[in-house]
This record gives sequence, C-alpha cells and structure tokens, in this order.
Amino acid sequence: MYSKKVMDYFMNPRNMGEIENASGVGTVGNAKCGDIMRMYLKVNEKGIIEEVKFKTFGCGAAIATSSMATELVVGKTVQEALKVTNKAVAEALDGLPANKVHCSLLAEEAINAALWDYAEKNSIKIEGLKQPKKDVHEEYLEEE
Amino acid sequence: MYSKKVMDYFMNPRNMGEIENASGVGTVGNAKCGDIMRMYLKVNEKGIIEEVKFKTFGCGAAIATSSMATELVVGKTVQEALKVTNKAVAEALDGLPANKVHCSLLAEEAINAALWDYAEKNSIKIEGLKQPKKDVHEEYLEEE
Amino acid sequence: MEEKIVYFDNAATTKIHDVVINEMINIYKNEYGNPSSVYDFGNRVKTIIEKSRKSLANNLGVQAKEIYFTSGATEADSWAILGTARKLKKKGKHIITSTIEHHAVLHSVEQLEKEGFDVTYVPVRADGILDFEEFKKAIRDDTILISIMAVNNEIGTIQPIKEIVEYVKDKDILVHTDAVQLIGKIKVDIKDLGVDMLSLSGHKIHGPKGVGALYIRKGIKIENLIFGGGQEKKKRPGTENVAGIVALAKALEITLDNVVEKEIKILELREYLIDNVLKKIPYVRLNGSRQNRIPGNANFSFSFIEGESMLLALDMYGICASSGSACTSGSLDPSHVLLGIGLPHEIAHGSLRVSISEYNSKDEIDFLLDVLPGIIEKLRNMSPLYEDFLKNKGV
Amino acid sequence: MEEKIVYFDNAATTKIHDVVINEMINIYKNEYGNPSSVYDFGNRVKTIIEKSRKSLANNLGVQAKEIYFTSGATEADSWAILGTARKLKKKGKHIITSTIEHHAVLHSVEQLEKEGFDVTYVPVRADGILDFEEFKKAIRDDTILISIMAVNNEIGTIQPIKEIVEYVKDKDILVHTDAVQLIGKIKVDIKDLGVDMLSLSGHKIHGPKGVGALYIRKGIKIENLIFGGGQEKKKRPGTENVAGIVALAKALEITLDNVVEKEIKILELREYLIDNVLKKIPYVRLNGSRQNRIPGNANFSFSFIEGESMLLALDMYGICASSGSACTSGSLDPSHVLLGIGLPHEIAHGSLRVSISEYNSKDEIDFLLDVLPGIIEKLRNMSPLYEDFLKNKGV
Ligand SMILES: Cc1ncc(COP(=O)(O)O)c(C=O)c1O
Ligand SMILES: Cc1ncc(COP(=O)(O)O)c(C=O)c1O
Repeated sequence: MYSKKVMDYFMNPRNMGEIENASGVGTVGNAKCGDIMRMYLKVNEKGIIEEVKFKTFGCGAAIATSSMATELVVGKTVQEALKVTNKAVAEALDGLPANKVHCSLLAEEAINAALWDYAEKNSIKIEGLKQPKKDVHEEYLEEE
Repeated sequence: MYSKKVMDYFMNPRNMGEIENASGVGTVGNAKCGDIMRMYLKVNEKGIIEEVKFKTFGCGAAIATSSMATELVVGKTVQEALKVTNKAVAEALDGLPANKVHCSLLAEEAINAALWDYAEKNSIKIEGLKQPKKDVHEEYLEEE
Repeated sequence: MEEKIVYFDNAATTKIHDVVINEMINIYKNEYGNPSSVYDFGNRVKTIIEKSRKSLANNLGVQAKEIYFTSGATEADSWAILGTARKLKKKGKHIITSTIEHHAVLHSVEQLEKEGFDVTYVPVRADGILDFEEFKKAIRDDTILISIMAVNNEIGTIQPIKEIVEYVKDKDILVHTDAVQLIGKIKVDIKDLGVDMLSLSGHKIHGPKGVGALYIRKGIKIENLIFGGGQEKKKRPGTENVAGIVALAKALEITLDNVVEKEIKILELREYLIDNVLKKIPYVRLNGSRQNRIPGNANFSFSFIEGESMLLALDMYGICASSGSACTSGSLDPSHVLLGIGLPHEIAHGSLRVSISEYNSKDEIDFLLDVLPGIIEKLRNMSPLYEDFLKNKGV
Repeated sequence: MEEKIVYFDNAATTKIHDVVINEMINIYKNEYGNPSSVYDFGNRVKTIIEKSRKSLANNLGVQAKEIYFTSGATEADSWAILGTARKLKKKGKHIITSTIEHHAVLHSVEQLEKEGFDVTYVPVRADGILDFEEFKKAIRDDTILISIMAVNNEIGTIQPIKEIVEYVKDKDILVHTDAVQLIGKIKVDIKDLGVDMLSLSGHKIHGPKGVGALYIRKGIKIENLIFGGGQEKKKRPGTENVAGIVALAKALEITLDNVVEKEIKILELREYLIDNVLKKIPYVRLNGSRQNRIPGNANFSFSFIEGESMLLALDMYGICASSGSACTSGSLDPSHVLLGIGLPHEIAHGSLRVSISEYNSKDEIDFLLDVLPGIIEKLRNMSPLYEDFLKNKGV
C-alpha cells in the first residue's frame, strides 16, 4: 500500500514533538475524518524557520506526511515554506495511494495554519498566506 | 445419471425390432418432445402375448424403458399386460432420474396403444383398455 | 515457503484448511467436467455437487434442496433481500433491518429504498445488541421482510434471532439473517433458529473466497438476481463453481469437527487477551457486550489514536488485525457499527479488532500483549488529542 | 490417477491448464489474506489481483479499470443487460438481441420484459449468422441496448459484432456482446471490436469454473446487480475470488500463447472430422456456416435419431460430446439455436456437437470416426422414424 519511504517516516517520524513557546502553532483536520495535525514552528528574527515539530492523530500517511512536511520547511524562510505544496510532500515520500492524497493536503494546510498563527501573533502580513479554513479536510472530500 | 440396469438395457436392448404381420402395433410420442416409441405385439389364440418387439426414437431412458416394457409383458395375457404400470417398468430398471419418469409412462402407453390396435383389428373389447391419447407425452408435461 | 505471520483477522478471512485445498486440487485436476453434461465424466461432477449440498445441509439441519450455492455472502445477502422484496412488492413495501448490518445488507436495502421500499433501521443498545423494544415498534402491517445479522462482524455481538422469529411467528413476515459470522462457531440448526433465509460464506470458515450459500426455506419463492441456465433449479444459474462448492461443504464439516472444544479454547484465549489489554493499557474500552459475543472476537477502542496507524505498527511485527471492517478500509468514515453503539468519532477511529481462530495459540496472544502497549504509547505520544487531554488534566 | 477419456466438449467446459492450477494452489496456501486489509499480508493480495486485472486487460486491449471480475459469464451477461436497462429505463425501453443467444442473455431480457421493457429477437439465417437486414429494421428511437453474442456456443457461428457497432455508431445505443466462445480462440482487441460491454468466462478458456469478467467501457455507468462492500470500485462487491481471478488472467495468457498455431491445428482437426463424417455417414448435415465458424466447433444433425442416446453410446467409449447445449440437458426442449436456424424438431433432436481444444489430437478424432458410424447405424436400426423412412423410400 505505502512506499518504503512512507513506512520509514511512519515508523521513525522526524521532528515529532512539541515546541515550548513556539512562534506559531497550527492545528487542522478533525476527529470525524480521523486526522488531526498540529504543527509547531520556531521562526528566528531573520524570518527563517529554525525548528518545526508536529503531532498527528491519524493514519500512517497522515503521520508520514506531517513528518515529511516538517523536514521540507525547516531551514526555509517563511516565504519559501509557503511554497511547499502537498504535491512536494507526496513526492518526497515517493508517492501516496490515491485515497491518501488528502493527508498531504492536510500537511500543507497545517504548515499554513502555523504560519498564520505566527503572523497573527507578530502582527505581520505574509504575502500569499491565506486564512486557514476551518476544516480543510471536509472540503477536500466534497471536491472529490 | 442412469442406473446400471438402464445402461444395460440401453446398450443391449432386448426385443428390439419389428414383427411382421403383428397382431397389434402402437406408436406413441412425438418428435417435438424427442421420444417416439413403437410396440409390436404377437398375441396367440389363447390371448397370450407371445412376442413383443419395439422401436424407439429417443433418449437412453426411452430406449431402456421400451425394452424393459417388452420383457414385462411378454408371456402375459392381454389382461395381465394391461396391469403393467410405468412404475413397474421404472422399478424393474432400478429407478429413473426424475426428469426421465415420463419415458416409463410413454412405454406404458405404447403397450396400451398396441393392445388397442390388436383389439380394434380383432373387434374385441378388452376390459380396462382406454383409447390411446393422441399425445400422452405432452399431456404429461403439462401436469408437471 | 511459510513465513511468520501472526494472523488475528479471522473475522475478515481465514486460513484454508489443508484438507480443503487438497479437495479443490482434486476437482481442478480430475473433475473438470461440466455438471450438466450427459456423459459420466460430467454427470459424476453433478453427483459431487449434490453430495456437498447434502453435507452442508446436514451440518445446518436443513434439507439439501433448501441450499443454493452463490458466489459468496454478499451475493446471498443481496439475493435474499432484493429477491424477496421484488417478489413481494405487491404485498407490502416495508423492510426492517438494523443499523449495524454488513454493507451487503445495508446497501441492498438502500437500493430497495430507491425502488420505492420503506426501510426501518432498528438501533442497537450500547452493548451492541439489537434494541428489542425498538424492533417491536418497527413492525408494520406492510412489513414483508426482516433482515438482521446473527453475529456482528466487527464487535462479535450475538443478535436475538430466535426471539425475532418467535415474535413475528404469527405474522406474514419473512426473516432473513446474515449468519456469516455465526456459522462455523457453533453447530447451527437452522430449523431450530427458525429463519426463512440465511446467508453464509466459505472464506470465513476456513474455505476459499468466492463461494457462499443462501438457505431458502422450502416453499418460499424469491425472485432471481441472476438469470441463465438450469443450474441450482434455475434459481441461481451459471456453471457451478464446483471446487468452491466442495470446499465450502468440506470447510464447514472440518470447522464443526470438535467445534465445542475449539471454541472453548478460542474463548479462553480471548478472555486472556481482554483481561490483559484492559489491565496493561489505560484509556481503553471493550466494544460490545463481553458476554453476548462470539468467542473469537475482541474489539477495543484506544482513546487518542487512530486505528490504521495501530494496524501498520502491528504489521511491522507481522501481526494482522483490523480496525472497523476490512471492507471499508480505504474509506475515511469510521465504522458505522462503532458509531451505532454510540461511540464518538474520535473513539470509533481508534478501534482494534482481534479475531481469533482455531489456528491461533497462546504464544501469539502473548506476543500481541508484548508489543501492543508500546505501540499505543508511541502513537499517543504523537497525538495532539493526547497532548490536549494531558494538558486539560493538568499533567 | 489419470483415466482415459476423449474430451470433445470444450464448448461446455475445458481442462484447466496445469500452470493455472499451480497458481491457484499458491493463492490458497500462501495468499489467503483479505485484499481489503491494511497489513501487508492482505494488501499484497490486492496487488496480486491488480496484476491479474492488468494482464487480462492487456490481453484484451483495454484498460485495467475497465475490467470487473464476476462469478462467471452468466452473472456478467445478467449484469450487463439488467444493469444497463435499469439504469437507462428513463431514456428508452427497447432492447435488441438475437434468437440464438445463450440463456444467460435470453432469460435476462425476458426478465426485462417483465419489468416493462420491449425486446426484439432478431432471427438468424439458415447458416446461423445474424440476419443483418432484420437487425437494421429492429432499431428504434427508444433502443437503448443491443446484446448479440460474438460466437454461438452450439454451432460456433461468428456474429458480425464489428458491423453492428459500426452500424449504430452514430446512435446513442450501447452494445454488449457475450464473447464467452470467442475469447481465447483469437486475440480479441476489444477496442477494435468497438463494443461497450463484453462478457467472458474462465472455464471456457482452460481456467476454473465460477469466475468471469465483464468489460465495461470507461465512462459507461450501469446499475449494480449485487450490493455490498467496496470491492471492484463498489460496482461488484463481495470478497474477491482471488484464486479465480489469478487463474482467469493466467488461463487467458496461456491460452493466447501461440494461439494462431493452436487454432490452425484445431481447425485442421475439425475439417478432417467434418469431411469424414459427411463422407462416412448418410443423412447427416453440418449445422451452421462452415466458413464463418470458430475453428473448434463441429455440429452435426443425424436424421432419425435422438441426441442423448448418441451421447450415451459415445460415453461407453469414453468420448465426451454434447447435443444442444449442456445447460439445457435435463430439459426436453430441443435446442433453441437449432430451431433458430430452421431445423425441424426431429432433426434438431439428433444433433451432436464436437468441440475441439488444443488438448485434442488427430488420434482422438480418428477414434471418434471409428466408433461413430456404428453408433449411428445401431440407433437408426432402433428408430421407428428410420423404419418409416425406409418404408416410404420403398426399401
Ligand atoms: C457479516 C458479513 N456479511 C457478509 C459478508 C460478505 O461475505 P463475502 O465476502 O463472502 O461476500 C461478510 C464478510 O465480508 C460479513 O462479515
Ligand atoms: C455463450 C455463453 N454465454 C454464457 C455462458 C455462461 O457462462 P458461465 O458458465 O461462466 O456462467 C456460456 C457457457 O455456459 C456460454 O457458452
């Protein structure tokens, strides 16, 4: 079902955990759909994401995509992080089964939500950043 | 499907053939249903059936039942022959598959038809003998 | 090449008995004739089928002519429900089922709704047993069919089929039961159970996939689902799956052999598992009545974690188990059965079904008990729900 | 223990290729996991199924996702016909088929007649090929479906499917073909054939009984026949007959291997048989076009005798053949196909179908040619019809 890479990131998730006094925290998804992702960001004064941590309630793909997403954004500027798409996450994991693509979308949204939180807390406007939808997951499902 | 006895009477039919100048000949069944039986009887002056022969167009059961019927009536009086039922024919063959029971009925009717012919030719009335139905076979099918 | 797996998903499908495989091989190699043929090489295959039908019927306490072979229980359920309703549509338009049926039943009655029938879905109690009062209230003058499963496939709860039959015995209502998860667990006497129709499946009783049967009580006429030649008295045409039929009958025979001893052993394993899981792991619940459940089934909900990730982690140890039902995997909905017994979504998502068969051992249960607590802990540590829970608790 | 039978009933069913049996054994022994399960032991079975689907699709020139596995061609035919008509009932109520279809098609359209549809049965010519002029006349504005078989199972005649598709290509009419007797005889490219739906069966191509497939062209939506879980994209639910699916794909692959050479050999055997039967036995006719027929089929009518007795007599020599179709044995009606080509009842009753496969040899044909004349003569001598005939001729 899953690629070796997905299984690796599921079994040995990188950057799992919390960040105390994070610059931004975002939580997306809902229990109804069975996936909740939370992202913690630490952004330094140069606007570079120094540290990312995640916590995820969800399937193997949800855990792997969140972990992969943290790796893809760490070290990047906020602007660069915004450009990390769900496709990039899925590709970095050597692909996802069709019915699990929504997990990568959720990871993208989690990053976005954490950045939104960071922007709000610091009253800064980040170009291209959209307000997190209340429930990205369900909307995705309807589109299907 | 068939008992050993049926197969034996099918492969080695007893009394197959014609009787020249028969005392009575009866033909029953029709090509539509796939069975036609013809019985030849030779009845002697004492009213005893001295010889019986048959010809049959039909399935294995049709051939075996006609053959068995000839054996069951030969040597009998006309009255006794009338009492040979289809059940007796089927039993003598160690039974018939459910969908082949009509063959034994046809054999009974063939004997009856030959006796009717004998009675008509000799202008005698045989107690219990009924005029052969035009098409016993089809009627049976409708009853089913 | 036998590999080491620890197979705890016997409610999804089962290992085929070796004897059953050998019987199939014999059919494939030596008895490939067409059962409908005149010559002995075909005709004797008909005899083989009828012997199997007789054996299956004997083991179910019914007559051979009341058994119709199908391609599985999904077909049997669909046939029983659609065939009965379509046949009786002039008599009535109301059908009763439960909220925790298998999709083969649920989606069949949904189809009937599209065809103009009215369906009542009777709820179950928190313990996963049919709410009998609600069931009684559901009965109407135009009710033609009741279809309630004998044993639920996810939580193993045993439904009161005999009571249902008893309750409607003076009414002109047909009763069908999906007995897929019951057959093979005890010796079922269908006449005693009293239902009019009953579905079963080969691969749940150590037979192959793709074969099942529908029992239809003598005298009951339902519409065909499939149309064609003269097989199965024209009611279920199609060249017979001979190897499957032989295997189904043989599988039931072998599975029922010493069934009481086997089920006692299975029950002991399960009770040992449940006791230890409840003892070793916090924030867990057993789903469904502990008493009124089939011996081989244990179904837990572990709070704060999601089922699939648990299964994947178990799979790393070669342990096969399930979450919800196998048929709905790939879907995002949590089990309708767990929601049906009143679980909230996030709890329903964290379920684990361990289904035990005669092929399992105590060592295997111990192995599961060894690895499971660590897996649960690891996943909880990853879970934002657990994080929130601990914070709220003030930890 | 191999016994000596001479098997000439390959249109009824076929010997399973050894390789196919071995593949099934492997599935039964080692791959009994549920394809819908999360863990690898189940999930890898899903991969096995998808590999088989791909292989089957490749060998038919279509996409994997256009293949749906069924319990056989009877189900596939029923599904295609009932599923299409019920789906499109608001669009139109008229269906076209032929008088010589298999009962899986005929009884399905009869069911549709009961559901309010209108069916036209296009006749065939004396050579057993569809009367194309009548076919053209049958088309109406409200025609929604045409179901015509690719090759007839009794007389082996090849029907003009491509021409049918071509003729209605500008019309909004779906075309289904029962290709059970075509598949495996040549490499069929369904895209080239152009039909919208096509049925096939495993046991006619040296695979097992109880598995088949329906090709449904991408984009076409038909109603389910069976309702349940998520298998086959929810269109044909039920736990998959994994061994059957693997076997079906493998059987087609092996059967198509060197198919041209095989069929040339088969054709030579058949022509040799026909030449000699017509030469050695009087009052015989070949049923169906000699040119437009599938290589393995020969169908004779011997005047004055009935088919079953011929088969029984042949069976005494271990020769397996058929009369009419196997499915209607036990019935008293003569073949609707032979009546359909205009034979009178008594001639239709005396038919013999010899269907040849790659496993037959010239020696076997010679053996048949040795014993058949004697059997025919013996039965004719027993026949009152022959007696009358000879008397009328003045012999
Ligand atoms: C309760 C129940 N009913 C029906 C089915 C369907 O059976 P099958 O897989 O034979 O179609 C299953 C298993 O999948 C089941 O557990
Ligand atoms: C032309 C044709 N269609 C359909 C069928 C039915 O196939 P199955 O036996 O797989 O149901 C057969 C054979 O029985 C056939 O020859």
